[in-house]
Amino acid sequence: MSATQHSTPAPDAPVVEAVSPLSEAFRMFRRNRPAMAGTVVFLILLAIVIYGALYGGDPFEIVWAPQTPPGEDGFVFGTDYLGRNLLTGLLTGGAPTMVVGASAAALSIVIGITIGAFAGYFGGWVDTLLMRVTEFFQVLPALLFAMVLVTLFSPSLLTSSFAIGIVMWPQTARLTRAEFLKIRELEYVTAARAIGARDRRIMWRVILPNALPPLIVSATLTVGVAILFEAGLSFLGLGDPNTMSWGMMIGANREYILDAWWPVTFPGIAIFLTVFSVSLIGDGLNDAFNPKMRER
Amino acid sequence: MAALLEVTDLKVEFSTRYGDVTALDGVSFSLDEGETLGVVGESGCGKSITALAVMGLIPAPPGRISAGSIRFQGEELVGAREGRLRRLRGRDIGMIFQEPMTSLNPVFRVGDQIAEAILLHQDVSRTEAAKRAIELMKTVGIPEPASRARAYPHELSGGMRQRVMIAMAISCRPKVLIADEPTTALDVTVQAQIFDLMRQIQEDYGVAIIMITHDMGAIAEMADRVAVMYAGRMIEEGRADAILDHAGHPYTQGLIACIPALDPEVAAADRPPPLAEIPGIVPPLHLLGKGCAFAARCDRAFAACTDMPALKGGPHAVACHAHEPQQQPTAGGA
Amino acid sequence: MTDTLLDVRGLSVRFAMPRARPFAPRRYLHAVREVSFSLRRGRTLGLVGESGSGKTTTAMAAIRLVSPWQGSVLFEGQDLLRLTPEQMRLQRRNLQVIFQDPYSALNPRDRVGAIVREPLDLLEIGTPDSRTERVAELFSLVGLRADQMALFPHQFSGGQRQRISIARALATNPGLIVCDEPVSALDVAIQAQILNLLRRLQDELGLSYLFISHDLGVVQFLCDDVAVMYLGQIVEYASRQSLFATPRHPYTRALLDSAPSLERRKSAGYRREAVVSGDPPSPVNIPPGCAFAGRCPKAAALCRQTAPILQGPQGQAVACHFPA
Amino acid sequence: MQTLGYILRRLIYGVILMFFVVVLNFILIRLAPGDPAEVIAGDMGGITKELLAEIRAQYGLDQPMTTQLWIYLHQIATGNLGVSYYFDQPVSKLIGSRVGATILLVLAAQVLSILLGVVMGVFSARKPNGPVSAIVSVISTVGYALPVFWTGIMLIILFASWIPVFPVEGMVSARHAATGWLSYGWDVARHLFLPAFTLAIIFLAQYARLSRASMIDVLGADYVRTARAKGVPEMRVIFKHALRNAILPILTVAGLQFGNLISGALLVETVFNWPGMGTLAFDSILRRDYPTVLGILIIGSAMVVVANIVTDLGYRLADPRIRTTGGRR
Repeated sequence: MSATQHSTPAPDAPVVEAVSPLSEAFRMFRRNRPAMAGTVVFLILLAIVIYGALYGGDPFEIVWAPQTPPGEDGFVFGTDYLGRNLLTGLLTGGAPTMVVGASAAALSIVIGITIGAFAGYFGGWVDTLLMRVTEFFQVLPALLFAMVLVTLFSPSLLTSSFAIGIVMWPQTARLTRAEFLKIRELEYVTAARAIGARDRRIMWRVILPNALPPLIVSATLTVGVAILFEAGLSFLGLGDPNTMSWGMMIGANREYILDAWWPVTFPGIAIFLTVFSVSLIGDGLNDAFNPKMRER
Repeated sequence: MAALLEVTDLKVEFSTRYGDVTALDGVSFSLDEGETLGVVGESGCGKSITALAVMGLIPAPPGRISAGSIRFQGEELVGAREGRLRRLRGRDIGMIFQEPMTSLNPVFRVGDQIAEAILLHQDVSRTEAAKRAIELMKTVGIPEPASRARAYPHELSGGMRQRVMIAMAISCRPKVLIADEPTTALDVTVQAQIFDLMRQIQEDYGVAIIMITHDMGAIAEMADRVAVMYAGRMIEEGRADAILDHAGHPYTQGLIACIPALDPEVAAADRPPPLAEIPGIVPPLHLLGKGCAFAARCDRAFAACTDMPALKGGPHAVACHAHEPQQQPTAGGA
Repeated sequence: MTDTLLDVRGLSVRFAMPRARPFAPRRYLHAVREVSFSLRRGRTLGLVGESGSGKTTTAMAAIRLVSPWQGSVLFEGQDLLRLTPEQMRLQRRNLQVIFQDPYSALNPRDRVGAIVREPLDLLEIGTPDSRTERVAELFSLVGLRADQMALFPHQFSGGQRQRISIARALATNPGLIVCDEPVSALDVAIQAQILNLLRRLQDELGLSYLFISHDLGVVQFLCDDVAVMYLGQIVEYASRQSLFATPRHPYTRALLDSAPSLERRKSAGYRREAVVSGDPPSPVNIPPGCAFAGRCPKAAALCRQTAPILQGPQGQAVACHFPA
Repeated sequence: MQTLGYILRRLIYGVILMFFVVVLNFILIRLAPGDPAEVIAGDMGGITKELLAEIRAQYGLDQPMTTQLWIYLHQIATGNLGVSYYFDQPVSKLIGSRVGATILLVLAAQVLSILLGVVMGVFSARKPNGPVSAIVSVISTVGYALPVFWTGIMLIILFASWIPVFPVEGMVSARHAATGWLSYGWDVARHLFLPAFTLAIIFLAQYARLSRASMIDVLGADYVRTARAKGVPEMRVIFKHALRNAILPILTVAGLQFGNLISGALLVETVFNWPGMGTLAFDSILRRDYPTVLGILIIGSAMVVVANIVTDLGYRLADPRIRTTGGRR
């Protein structure tokens, strides 16, 4: 609540500065230390991944004796079971993870928001039909279905993104629908109709912006899950075989873990750090959008 | 004779993102056995905080009672151990709330919820407690109590749920019943039923009631004495008639005058005259200054109002610099 | 030329309930049943009743924000229920609403200036520049400052938000404004400010209000005619003067007896005469006969069998077999 | 009675869902590039012309699509999930020998994560700004971000070489093959611990978060204040009045998590060589043994359907509001 609130005009009253809910949330976010730490870590990782993708070198090249421990012979992270430089792998292996993670998340968010918005806004048979479809996709074990899709259409960055996106949208759809159902009942939506707004405007200009806070939080988490998904697929050997990725490094070296711990440990830490920083950002956004939770 | 409940100089503070704010300041009142004290004011004036403070239910943190005393039958409750307060709650001091819709636990049967209150404070068997719960439901006017006891809250109407709340609150024959806006969420015909029930219960049980409300009509009908609150302070206190007919504080006067009351004259008029207004709104707690909190809205404010006026003036006390205690209508005084 | 602005005939609204099981017959919640009333230009008609009486649904159906099931709504002689969606949308400039909850009636993401301007933009009224001027004019009309236009709803108090709602409703110069309990969420002191404002605006702009309220005091202050609703029907339809002086329906009587009043003093030993007991029946299973019979002190066998029809002289019609 | 009718309706709906899963399978095989017969035969090397002809005849591949679909549906409905040409065995038999291990793993992980998650959530909700709450939220953020297969590998390294108290591979030790139920059960339990724990970590994190939020919400509810106002001791307020309500959203999510649990189990089984459907699915995918993979997809979906019905029933038991109105969620 702002300071001066008189119902009768007071000409000498100070002009209050406009505070939009969004800028308020942004200010909350910046004050949240874990979230800012997450943001910084993520930006650093992103910079490393971009650098690696441009100048990282060939991660498949065999350069030294297999399973050289970290720090020996000038190999900071050591070499893997074939004698490939782990540093090169770590530098270049983030790109497919992040690209697939981001594009799969984007796909699933677009599908999820569209389906959820139509179901929640129109209700009735539209809702029934769309929710049945959503339930159908939730019944399929996601990873297994993604594996089938990827193998059927031969693994590549594109198929991975598509397969992961297609199995992940139901959660976003449910959330969007729930928000739409809730907001649809609010008086400002009726007010919009009363002043002559059409359905399209109400859906996308009135309800969606108000549904965004939880959707943004969930989208952030979706990115994290998509990254884990990509890592899982690559770990199983179902990623793009021509592109080195962190998950693939773990999968390739997992037969030899009892001889050499490092080729699986470092890529795992890289994946963990990425997802961890993303979910810190998600938590921070959540707190920023729901200041009530903090004041309790 | 000492009062049943004696609250003196109660101060409650909350830590918020604006820093510490004082939600209650210097609140004093007493409650005698069998009487009804009405606490009235707009939202945000500290009425509910007062009730929670008496119950020992101020959420801490962020809130705390930072000064003052609450004596129940001579026993100090401020700083008392939680276990002691817990035994008083529900047994000696019962409470009913504003929202009967959400105040009952949705996953338990209403009969069990009443029986729980009995089991907590009385040494009776489960079957006995269940039996008494049904009797109580009959007392508060719930038809077919035996079958309704097995109902879940969502299967009852708002009025019925508030009756269940009352049954629960009086299950151990408390000496004090705190009713926090008990009818605000209900329709008028149901409100009338609940008021009648509460007065009936007061006559039968001799329970003293603290009735928190924003509705002067409810005060007229229910209260013996009235405390008017504004911005965390008591600004006027006295017998109900005295306050309704001869309000001393400009805020109280405004509160009474701005009600669109049912009045044959108004109804007959071709165009009823405009209502009296109190300009502005209740100031937020974190912006309270040193002076009278009402001064900014008051047409009688003058230089002295930059100092906090004290609540003074015998049986009908007023906290206003502009108020001159006239001859008090003490004829029927206590 | 008649001065009847809105004429509602036989309006019914029902909502489909979820089926108990697949292929079970659909059940309906009958929110509004065969309601007829009319509103004169420049006057206020009050719809009074308790929660669940269908007063809000009636008003919303009358301006097609809820789809009616049956009936007709003549606005300036034109049946609103026969308009195409686009025709109806354009007609909205003449039909506006002020909502109950000042906290949810304004989109929290928009600046209040944009909120008040939106109807002008959507219905393409005036030029962009004239719209800006109009918004400033509206702000001062409802007692707000022009420099507050850039603020967001959460920066205002409840009463101020209600003023913004009123400004939005006034923007298109509508003939009819539906006021859906516009003061019930406000504190009494603020309530008086808003009621006086609505009165002043009516006098100055010649507005017509369809005013929904559960508070008889508010209705007495603002309305010219009053329709008392119970379980989706009008049970008494009278001018303000006769309704408050001589209520004829037992339910109206009960409402008046239950309403809080400063005159009913505990100190004077006031005891209410037996007020109606219990709750209204469910709008899903409407009993035969008079819907109020189960709670009515005067109910006879006839009342439980035959539903009374709204009848009586103009300005004092009542639906009761045994009116006062 | 009402509940019985409800179960029946849910079962019918489940069958309809399964019908669409089967149709999806059918479409997937047809979508795959190449001759369907060769796709079905899979990567078994040296496919004979006779075998291909046999497959064509069996699946009716020379007939119109609708007939093919009909044949396929008929097969599935009679419990025939096809033949794995790699193992030269009926798929149903292959899966049948594996499904028990997966169910054991999934249920163990589910129970473990819900129990621990709820306990963590409840204790952190009591003081949302206290140290317990901080630790729990760190644990849940970390747990959420751990790639499950990598956690498994790290645990193997830890328990294989440093603290060898739990077996890190398989489901039974060879020497325990036949030494009575009790010692067999103990042996399986010891083998189960690491995979179940690994799988539980991710879900534990989610349940802890969820129950924390849900509990904070419920502790602020009016009926909790009512309970306190009637003098209910704090522990009883939390565990009787609040928890019973706070558990409801957890039940909903638990139902939705089963699909993800099965996905996670797939990775965990591969890491720990747990002889369940996951390892079978992995092996079959690598060999392009589609009849087996699709069979697993069908059985996995069926497991989710059943789990959803069970959680819905649990929800109905826990929430009287659902029971009487008959609505779903």
